[in-house]
Amino acid sequence: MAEQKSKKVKAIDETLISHQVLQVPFNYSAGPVASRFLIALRDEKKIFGIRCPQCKVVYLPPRGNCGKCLSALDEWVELKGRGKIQSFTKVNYQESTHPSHPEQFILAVIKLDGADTGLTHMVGEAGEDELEVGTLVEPVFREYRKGNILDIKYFRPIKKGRA
Amino acid sequence: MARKAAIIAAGQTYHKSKRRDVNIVELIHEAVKACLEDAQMGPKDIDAVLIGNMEHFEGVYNPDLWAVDATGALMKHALKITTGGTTGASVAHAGYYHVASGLFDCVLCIGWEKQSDGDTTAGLIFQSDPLFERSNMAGAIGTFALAASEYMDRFGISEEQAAKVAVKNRGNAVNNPYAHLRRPVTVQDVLTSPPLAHPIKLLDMCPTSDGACAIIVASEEVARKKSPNKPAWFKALATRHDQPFNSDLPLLINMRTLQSAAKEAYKQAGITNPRKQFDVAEFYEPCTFAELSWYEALGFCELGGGGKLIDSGVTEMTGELPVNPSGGVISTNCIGATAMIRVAEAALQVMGKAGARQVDGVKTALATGFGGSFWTEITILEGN
Amino acid sequence: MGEQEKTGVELLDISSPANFPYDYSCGKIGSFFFKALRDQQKFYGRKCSECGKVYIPPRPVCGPCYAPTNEWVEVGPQGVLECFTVVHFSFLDPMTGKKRPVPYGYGLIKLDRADSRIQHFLSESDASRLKVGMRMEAVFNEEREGKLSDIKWFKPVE
Amino acid sequence: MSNRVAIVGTFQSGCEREKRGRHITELVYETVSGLMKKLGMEMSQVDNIVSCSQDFLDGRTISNRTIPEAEGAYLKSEAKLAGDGSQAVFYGMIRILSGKYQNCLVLAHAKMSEGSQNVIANAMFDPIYQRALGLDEIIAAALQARAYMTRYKITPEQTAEAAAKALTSAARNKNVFRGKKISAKQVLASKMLSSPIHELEAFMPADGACALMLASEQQAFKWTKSPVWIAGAGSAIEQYYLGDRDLSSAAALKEAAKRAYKMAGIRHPEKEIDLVELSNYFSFQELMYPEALGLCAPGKGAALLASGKTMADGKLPVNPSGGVLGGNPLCVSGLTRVIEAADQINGEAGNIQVKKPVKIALAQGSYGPAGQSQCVLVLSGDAKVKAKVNSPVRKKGKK
Repeated sequence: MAEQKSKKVKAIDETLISHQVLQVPFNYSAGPVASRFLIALRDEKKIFGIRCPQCKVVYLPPRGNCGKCLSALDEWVELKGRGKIQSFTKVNYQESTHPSHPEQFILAVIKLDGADTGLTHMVGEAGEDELEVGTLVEPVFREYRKGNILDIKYFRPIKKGRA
Repeated sequence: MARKAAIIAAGQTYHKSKRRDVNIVELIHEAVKACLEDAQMGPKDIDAVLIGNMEHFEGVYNPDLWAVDATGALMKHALKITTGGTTGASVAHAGYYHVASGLFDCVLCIGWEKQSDGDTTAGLIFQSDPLFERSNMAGAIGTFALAASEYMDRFGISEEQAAKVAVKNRGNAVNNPYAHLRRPVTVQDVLTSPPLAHPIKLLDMCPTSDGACAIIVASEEVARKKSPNKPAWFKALATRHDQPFNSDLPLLINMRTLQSAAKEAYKQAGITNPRKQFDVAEFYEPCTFAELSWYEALGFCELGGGGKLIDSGVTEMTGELPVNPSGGVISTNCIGATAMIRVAEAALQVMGKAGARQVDGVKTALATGFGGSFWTEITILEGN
Repeated sequence: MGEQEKTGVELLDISSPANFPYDYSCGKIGSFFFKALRDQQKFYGRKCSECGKVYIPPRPVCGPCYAPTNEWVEVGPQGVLECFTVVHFSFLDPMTGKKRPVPYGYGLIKLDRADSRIQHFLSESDASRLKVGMRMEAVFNEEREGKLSDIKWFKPVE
Repeated sequence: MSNRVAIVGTFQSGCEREKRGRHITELVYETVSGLMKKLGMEMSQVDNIVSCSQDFLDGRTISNRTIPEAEGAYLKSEAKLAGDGSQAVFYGMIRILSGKYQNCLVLAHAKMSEGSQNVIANAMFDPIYQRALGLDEIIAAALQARAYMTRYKITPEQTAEAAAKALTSAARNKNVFRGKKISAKQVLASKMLSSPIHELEAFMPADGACALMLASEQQAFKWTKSPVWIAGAGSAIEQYYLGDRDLSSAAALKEAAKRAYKMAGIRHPEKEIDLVELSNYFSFQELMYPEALGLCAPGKGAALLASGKTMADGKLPVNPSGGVLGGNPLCVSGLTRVIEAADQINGEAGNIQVKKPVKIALAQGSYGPAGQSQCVLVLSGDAKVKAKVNSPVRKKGKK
């Protein structure tokens, strides 16, 4: 205990440093729109967008209102579950915030067919070299799904013969 | 003063301790939508969007960015101003400055908090000084308990007198459909409610609420030509900050910032007899004792006379100067929105739109904001 | 429940436990103060070069004068209890992620020769045994590491 | 009522990777008292204060609760703008134009060494759809960089050139710590953080503070012989979700610049502006942002850089200070751009002063994932600059 405590005050060049960690278990309401989207991921392995009745934009991820005209959104559009990479990056550093702390992982903005905006998610089963802007991808769902965004395990390139 | 500016519309959410039916941005949007509907305006009519909250309560860094769809700020001038409990008033004042500057005609101001997504007392402990206060302080409850002990000792204020503030405000909240706690209480209820931190009991203290509030501040031209509501003009505003530690401040609860800000704002608005000249006041009273001491700081009575003033009934709905017809903070407290709700409620009173909580014939209304280390934001609004 | 009926959707919560580490520098002035607590069990306040007010917690500048503080003045270890409370409600301490043990007393103590007050724990957690105006003195921990909690608490002077 | 607002004094106390030896109050006091001394101004003469900081960076809810004494806010009006320092200048200007104040102290401070930058930045992403993916500022910028570079066929060598220019320029700037004479090749040899962004192409967390004083037209000459006027100001915010945006262009910056130009009466920015200080948190932004500012055609940022025009001795110097890559913390970075631009106008930029005369300078700040929120200020040393304030947003025909 004493040892653990003493870690909390470090001295650097005669300056005392107080080490503290803010620990709060945040628990966010997803709200009805995101809940419906996540439930469809969880229960049906389906990805839904939501259409603005005025602007006609199909938003992914779905949200309660259109940012442009502020219309309430409730017209759900089932997306085909395939799309194109708009941009991607391979992350080469480690951070506690990264999903399951892999050493390297790829994130991409993916525009699914039928949606007008892109979803940011991971890309798996492919190296960075195999990807480019425009690569066709499809979602891979987790076996045990919990009703969160990681119910999509990642997107993977559609290989010939599998499309 | 430069250009005149007025509040022409206000909107707020229904408040409760946990709004699971909306996420953060949907909660904000509820207030924005209500406000735009009140103004009969669309997002195109708005020049700028100003917003604020306290970020550690929800653990979202720069939530203004996430909320951009919900606020209608897309491609607009948008600023985030966060000053603690005073945030809602700081944002409302920023709305005034924006319009008075001549650069903007119609500014949407938003304050919000979704406290149930996080932990309020933990967030407030995180607000205290990391080296000198954090290990021992116990949120706002602890701070006001310290302040109340000093106040009671100095002026002989009783717990019964403080309890009367809760009775009055909770009674008023019955008339406010937006209030979080709408069940009236008695002095006995307050005195026998569970002790939180001596001498503060559960019913002496504000709740923690999820909620949001939005107002539109507009130029004179917009206010006169486009507003469906009677404008509530900014007559005076004043802000005061203080030294960093609560322990620096002599006679904590009497708030030298409030006294100093009142002096400036009263001078600007020509207020010499606040009890007569104000028709209504909305206080940011986090606890019962605070309302009593702020009667004094605001010159409604002499120093130490807050207890007698509540006894006299002057600040009741039927009194000479009703304080907190909305039910005040003791009935609803969504921190980043709270100070703006005070301004919005004062504006509704001036507009004559306060429904069952309306005070007759309001011309001049006062709103206070509280935050940080006993900081103040005062707003005086006026009709016609 | 009511909300579910209202929205017609099973409402989900997304849990996201926060863990934000910080290393706060005590700076020159804070380090001097905490080292004196640790090594000498003494309190030092910082005196304003203009108005002469002695500040504790110590700081580089006096707000009202906007003048630098330029002198260390030994204050305490006794003082007067000016505000106090006993905390009964249980709450999450973000520094540990756990509930802070209650009840506990804390207060604002004006140390002798200081002009501002210091906030800290009190030995008493029974409000009836505390009174504004009481003389108090600091009780130090055996093991000290250079932080405010090197002071165990303030107890009434017998 | 003041029709225009001037910067009448600036002060930088210098940024470092870590200022472990200093408490935030010590840092802010050093900075603000330094400015006051330079101006010969008493704190009692300061009307009000706008500070810029972030609760998450400072590890304190209400980050401005630490500094009221150190910044002189005792019984004064202070407002904390929790965004970028450039916006704090904009807001300070607005407060003076409102007629309530004659001057405004604007400061920004951050000690990023005390927090964990990527953990904090991750909290900027919404907890429902994005946070669990591990996104942070570097990753968001990398996604933008790839989209931009793909669309305009920009090579890694070209963005590395921008980093090399920035770091080499920063070597002459005494207020930053990361400068060194370096080649594009060396930049490309640094660790890949998140492709295509290398370590030397990304900003580095830093500690620092800076401040400036704004004054009304009536009061400006009381404090300086050479006020720098804020001739134009504009800001805008774009979509939050990266997939909502066209990441290959900076739409919010384009809009912010349009507003600032309208207010300043600038029609041909590439000809009328003498110097630019922009917030290059990442190297590709030094290519992309001049396009949004109308200094070159879309996709031509790399060609502009290669032409030498934006070098310190070129016709349109961009970031002679090295910009954010030289080593500025968040919040402070945007205010530093404004200070650098103002100092260049007054010939007070020391050994990074450009040779050409600078009359009109542009400063840009941003915050948020992939530059979501943008602010542009146009500064002018010309006393005959348009005396009337045009609204940056009001539509024509609206009286």
